[in-house]
Amino acid sequence: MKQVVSILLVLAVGFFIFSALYFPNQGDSAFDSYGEVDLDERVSSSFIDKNVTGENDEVVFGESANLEDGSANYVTSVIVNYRSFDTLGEVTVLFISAFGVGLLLSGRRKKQAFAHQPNFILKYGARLVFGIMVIFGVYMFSHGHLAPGGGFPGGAIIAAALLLLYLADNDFRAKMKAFKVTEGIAGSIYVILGLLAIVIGGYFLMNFLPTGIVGTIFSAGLIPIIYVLIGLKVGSEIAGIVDSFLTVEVEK
Amino acid sequence: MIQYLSIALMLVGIYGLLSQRNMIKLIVSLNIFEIGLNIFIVSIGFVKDGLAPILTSNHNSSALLYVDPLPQAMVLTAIVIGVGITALALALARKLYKTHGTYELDEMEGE
Amino acid sequence: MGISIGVGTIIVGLLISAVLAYVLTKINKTTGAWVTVLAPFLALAAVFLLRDSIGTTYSLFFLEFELTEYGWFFSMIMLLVFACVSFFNVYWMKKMVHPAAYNMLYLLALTGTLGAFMAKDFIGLFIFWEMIVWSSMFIIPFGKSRKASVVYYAFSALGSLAMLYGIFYLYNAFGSFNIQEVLKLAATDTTAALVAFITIGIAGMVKLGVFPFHLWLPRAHGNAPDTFSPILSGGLVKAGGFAVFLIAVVMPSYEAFATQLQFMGVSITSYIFILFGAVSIVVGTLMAIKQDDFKKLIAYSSVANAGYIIIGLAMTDALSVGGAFMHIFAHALASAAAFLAVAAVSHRTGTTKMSELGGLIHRMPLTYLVYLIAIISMAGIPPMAGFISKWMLFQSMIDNGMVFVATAAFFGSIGSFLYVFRPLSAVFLGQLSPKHYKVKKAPVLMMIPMIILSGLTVLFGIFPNIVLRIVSRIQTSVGMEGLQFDGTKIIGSNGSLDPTLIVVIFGIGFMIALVIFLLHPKSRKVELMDTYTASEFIYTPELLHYSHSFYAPFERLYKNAPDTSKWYKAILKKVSEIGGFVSYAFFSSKPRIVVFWIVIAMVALLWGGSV
Amino acid sequence: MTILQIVEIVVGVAMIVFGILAINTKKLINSVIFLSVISMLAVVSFMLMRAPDVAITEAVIGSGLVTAIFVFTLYTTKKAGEKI
Amino acid sequence: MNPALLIAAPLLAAFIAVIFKKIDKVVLGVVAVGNIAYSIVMAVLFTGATQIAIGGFAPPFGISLVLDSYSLIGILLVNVAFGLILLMGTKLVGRYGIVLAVSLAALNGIVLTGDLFNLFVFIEVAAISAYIMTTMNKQLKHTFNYLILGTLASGLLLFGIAVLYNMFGSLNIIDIASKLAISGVSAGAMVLPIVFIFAGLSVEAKLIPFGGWVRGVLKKSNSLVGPLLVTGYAAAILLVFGRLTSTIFIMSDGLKIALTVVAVATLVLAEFTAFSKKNLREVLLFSSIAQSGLVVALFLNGLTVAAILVLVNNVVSKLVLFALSAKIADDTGTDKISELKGVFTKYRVLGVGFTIAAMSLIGLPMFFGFVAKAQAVMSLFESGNLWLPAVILLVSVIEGIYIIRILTTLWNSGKEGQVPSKDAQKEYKLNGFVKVSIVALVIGVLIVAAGILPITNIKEFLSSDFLSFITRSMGGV
Repeated sequence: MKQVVSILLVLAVGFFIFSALYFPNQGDSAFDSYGEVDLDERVSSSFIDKNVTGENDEVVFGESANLEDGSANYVTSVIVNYRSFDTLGEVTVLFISAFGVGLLLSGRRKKQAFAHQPNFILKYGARLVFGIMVIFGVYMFSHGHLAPGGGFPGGAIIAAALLLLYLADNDFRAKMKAFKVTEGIAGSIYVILGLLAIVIGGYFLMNFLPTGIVGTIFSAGLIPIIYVLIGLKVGSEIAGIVDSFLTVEVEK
Repeated sequence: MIQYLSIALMLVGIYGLLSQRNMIKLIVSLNIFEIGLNIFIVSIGFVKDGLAPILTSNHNSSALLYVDPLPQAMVLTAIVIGVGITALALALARKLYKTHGTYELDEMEGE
Repeated sequence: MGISIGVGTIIVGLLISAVLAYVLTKINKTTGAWVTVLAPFLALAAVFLLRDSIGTTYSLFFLEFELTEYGWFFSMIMLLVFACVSFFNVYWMKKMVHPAAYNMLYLLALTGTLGAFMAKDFIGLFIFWEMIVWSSMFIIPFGKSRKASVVYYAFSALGSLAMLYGIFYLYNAFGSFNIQEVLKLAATDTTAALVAFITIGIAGMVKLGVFPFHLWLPRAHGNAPDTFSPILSGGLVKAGGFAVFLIAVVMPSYEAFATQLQFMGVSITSYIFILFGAVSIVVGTLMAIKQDDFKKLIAYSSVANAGYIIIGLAMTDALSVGGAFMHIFAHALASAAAFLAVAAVSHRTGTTKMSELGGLIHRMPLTYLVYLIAIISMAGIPPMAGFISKWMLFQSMIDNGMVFVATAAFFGSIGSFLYVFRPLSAVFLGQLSPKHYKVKKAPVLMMIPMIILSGLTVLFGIFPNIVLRIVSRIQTSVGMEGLQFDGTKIIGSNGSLDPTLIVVIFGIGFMIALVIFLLHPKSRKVELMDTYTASEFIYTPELLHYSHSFYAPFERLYKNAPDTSKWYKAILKKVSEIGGFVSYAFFSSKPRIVVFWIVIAMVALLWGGSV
Repeated sequence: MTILQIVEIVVGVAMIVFGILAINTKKLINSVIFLSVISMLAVVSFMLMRAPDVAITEAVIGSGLVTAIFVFTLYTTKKAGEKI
Repeated sequence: MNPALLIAAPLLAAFIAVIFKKIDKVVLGVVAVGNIAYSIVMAVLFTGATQIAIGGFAPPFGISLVLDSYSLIGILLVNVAFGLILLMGTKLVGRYGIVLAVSLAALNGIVLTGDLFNLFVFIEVAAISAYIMTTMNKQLKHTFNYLILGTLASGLLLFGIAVLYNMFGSLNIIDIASKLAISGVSAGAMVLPIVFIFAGLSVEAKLIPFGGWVRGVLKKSNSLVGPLLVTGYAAAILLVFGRLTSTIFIMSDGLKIALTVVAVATLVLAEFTAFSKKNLREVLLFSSIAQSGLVVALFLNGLTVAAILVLVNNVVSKLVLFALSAKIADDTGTDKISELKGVFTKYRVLGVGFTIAAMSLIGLPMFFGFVAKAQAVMSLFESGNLWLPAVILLVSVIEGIYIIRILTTLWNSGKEGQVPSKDAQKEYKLNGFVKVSIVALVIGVLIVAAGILPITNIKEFLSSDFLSFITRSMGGV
């Protein structure tokens, strides 16, 4: 009975959503249907041409230089430059929820013991993979402005590497204090950079470093720096979460 | 097409929230809802025959047709927020499990 | 003195003395209480002296006052009551938990009434009106009941918020807060007049305690501290008369509703008000007869008397309005005196339950006399002031041919004999309860105000024209016909009344009765417990008390009449139940239930939006 | 209808089916696994919509990490001797 | 003056505090005081409405903060409320200093931001901090409930925002509003995003039937979390409501009626519920839900000024009432009204503060609440609405009844039917109530002052532009 009611309700909501979005009864719904989007009507067209602050017609990979934003990856340029403030909020979300998880699952903790003792090969193999993963993660967040990826997945990969160590070695326990310090410092530098921008350029979180040629590694001004900070921060936060979840409270 | 299905996936998530009373199931439902929402948002930015929004040596000019990067940025944010909330919810669930010995909300004693 | 006395000065003075009373009471309780005695007296003198400057406007910071004829009249009544009652405060200081707060709030209530009567604009009126409400609301729980204060506030809030609705409605319609101006304008617009009449009328009815808003009276009056009951009954309640006067007379309601269906010489709207008045006379009388508690009895009698007042005001002819004013005045004096007598009794015996009292005439003869005069006036027997007002009201009713209302009014008058006689016999006559053998006379300071009030009642019963001339001037000041006099005679529509002559005749009759009484052989005194039945002594004095089941046969007649308080209780219970349901249904700790409501609401909104 | 559109529909329908399965299945661990499958399918759909950044993030964070902490939660709260 | 500092400073504080754990309370205190000072300075130096771009990208493209008299009121309210709550509940902060700092940043962000997606992010930050804070009450089941509902709500909000972005290609609120005006999108097309945004915000704004989480979470909350959620959070969310309704909510008649019905139903039903409750915090809780309903109803009818006044009154008086109630409950172990008879006879200053706040809440004249109520009723009359003032005034009667019930019980110790006496008094012991008393008293004085000032010339006040009135009285232009 309850299920039937739930299904009916959900169907009712679905009916209204679909009828409002795709079958408008009066005039045009103004809702662009899937794929039929004209970017020129959206703010994003300026993000693609990178002409929010100045005049710029075309960005050419490897040629255009000193634009308002030097990232070849448009998503990165939106995240770290045009809408950097959102990203600050976003890392705060992760920061605060990691902190909350830590608070909830606090107390003297020990690692959750697994039923099977991992063998030698697994143990040391994992360490090897750990190194590779960390390098990959660092690569990812330092090349966020050129290739897909960026700080968030990069940081998560580093955390995943740590997770691997946790799983592969029953005795392993990372030093959480170090992660806390990393996350705090990374976050602080992010905010301080933003505040510095007020002093230098008059706007909070402004990209005050010069941007090079689009498509080169040192091309996007602050973007790589911030993405590295985000990567470190996200990595240490997720590591904190993983640590909290992989440990249990010590019974008194 | 995927847009319609993403809305349907959101509705499946809401259905889960409506019908389930197990904490883990509720968190799963919430995640399903969020995934549906994320796909919906990305689909908003999709342009037919558009390129992935990255300048590369192959697609080296902004004059080409790209998909909208802004919804993608939004979704990136939404995913990370979702993880934060899921982690918090699971921590709560674990804590509650410890005191009540169950994940079923209806079986928990007290108010 | 450089300061000229004006309304502003009086209000500020009272506010300062309120603070002063608080501070002084903290230091010394009696000193503080004396402030509450002095302040009303000074204010009384000041307002009396302002008689010549009626019509002047005063301003105090942002508030504007205008001394009108009727404002002055009401203020005088109020100050008289406050001044007299405040003597009692001195004796009550030791009995209070918050004496300082009591004294302060007491004076604030006085300030509130004066401000309300003299306010020039509606905002001032409302501010002071609410000041009366909350100052008395905080005093009432110092008595026996916390609930009474909540009930009092509930009704008062209903009234004052109705009034607020009316005020803003009128402001929106006419762009002004000025009372006189707005009410004159409202009379030209039937809808606005109707809104004003109903909203402000409700405020007045609540304060007066007219049915169906009468329930707070017995609770508040019955449970308030003994010194505050006379204020409530004699003073604050009369502010309701003021509000009704504003919309019935100052706003010429007969003009405003001239286009309405006319009924017995008044418009249907006014007639409905009159009907409520009639009902409250009946209800008040019947309920008063039932009461065992002395204070509740007088409270219900106030309900009945409020009925007369509202009938008089709503009929809006010269005689009826004059009668209503006289009644406001007479009843203020009488009920204050009666409550003071109760307070004196309570001060000496510690109770106000009639079944526990009896025979106090031997111990407190003067109090007995005061009470006697008060109830005679309330019952409307010559030669007291209450008689004059009732006579005028009856005249007017018969004039307009209001048979039903007149019947109710006559019933009330006869019923009042019943209920005023009961406490008289139960408290003062009969045998003294053994508990009270050692009761002493009321203290001198208590006697002063009681005698003043009784004296005035008698005085204005004999020479009512002193008051009625003022009333006549009020009437002409608001643009209606004044009362007619001929020497000591009051000219009614179908006959005239010469109170002085009546007093003379009455005096002769009284003398004859006195002579007969004195010639009659003395009866032997029997003590209450000096009896036995079936050769057993009885030790419970209550059962032997002859006011026990005093009107039992009569009460049985209307035992099953509907109880109004049940209606309100039912409403509040419903509110509570809905609240409980909301809390249970919507504020669940189960996510799925709340999600259910969210989804339902969204479907409803989406549906509503697409309509 | 191009092949990509067919893939889109298949992925979408599969997600809904797995969604219903995840909600209605009895065992919690299955529920979590189905969620992980949905997440993976979402990655595919992101790729189809030319969103590589989102796809990578969803793969690493949404699919990997979330599943991991779900599983750890279930693992740490399982009763002795019970299989998750 | 860059308002971004109001957000950046608490965030920086939080990040620093995570490195140096020991100083988190100090940092939090400094930031709270700094934010108050900074917002006051901003209010004083305020010259005119501007949008401040973040990152140097002009408004429709980048994120911008809106600085106008509306958001100024918001930040003043939020920061001052936060500061006072912190002052009263310093001892309870414990390990939650970082969370509090983040929530302060988020609240400022919610009030200031002019960008829809940014709004979503800040609402999430605020919500997550709220989830974590409510774990302080040890009512984890209810926190879980809150978390699920809050997350669903922000999902709905995000859906609405996404639809709006699709329709208008922009996330900036002002930009969308201007595009709405030009493009002539029909009201029918706006129904879907409006309903989703409304639903999303209503969960946080606690409207019935959306805010089901609130009772469980707040009825046992301590004197830090409870007041913060009831005042700061409510203020921020309701102000967002106002900003959205006055800009992008182009409603069809049917939708407007439907939304108003929800708001008014909240007002009425929540007052009924408050009336039926016996515990101090629960009563106040439902009373603030009712006030939220009233504020939203006023916003929906386009009466921004009245709504803000009611909101300010509610925040200020609830701040005192809820903090004192929670304080009493923390120390005596109960907040059942009948078990707290005569508690104010010992703590008179507390009582006076409580009484003033309560009377302002009911809307008695000479208190700020009257000004708010007068403005609400008056402006409703002006807009030709005759039934809503009647509803507002009728529910004020009910509100008055339960508030007076509380006041008379808490001031008088005796049993029903007896004259209160000193002997019958129960002994109550409150710890460190001095700070609370001072705060309560100061706010009380402010309430009275703010209540008398406007009625000095009520006619001008009612007809004047309130925002200019406020800025004038704050010393601005």
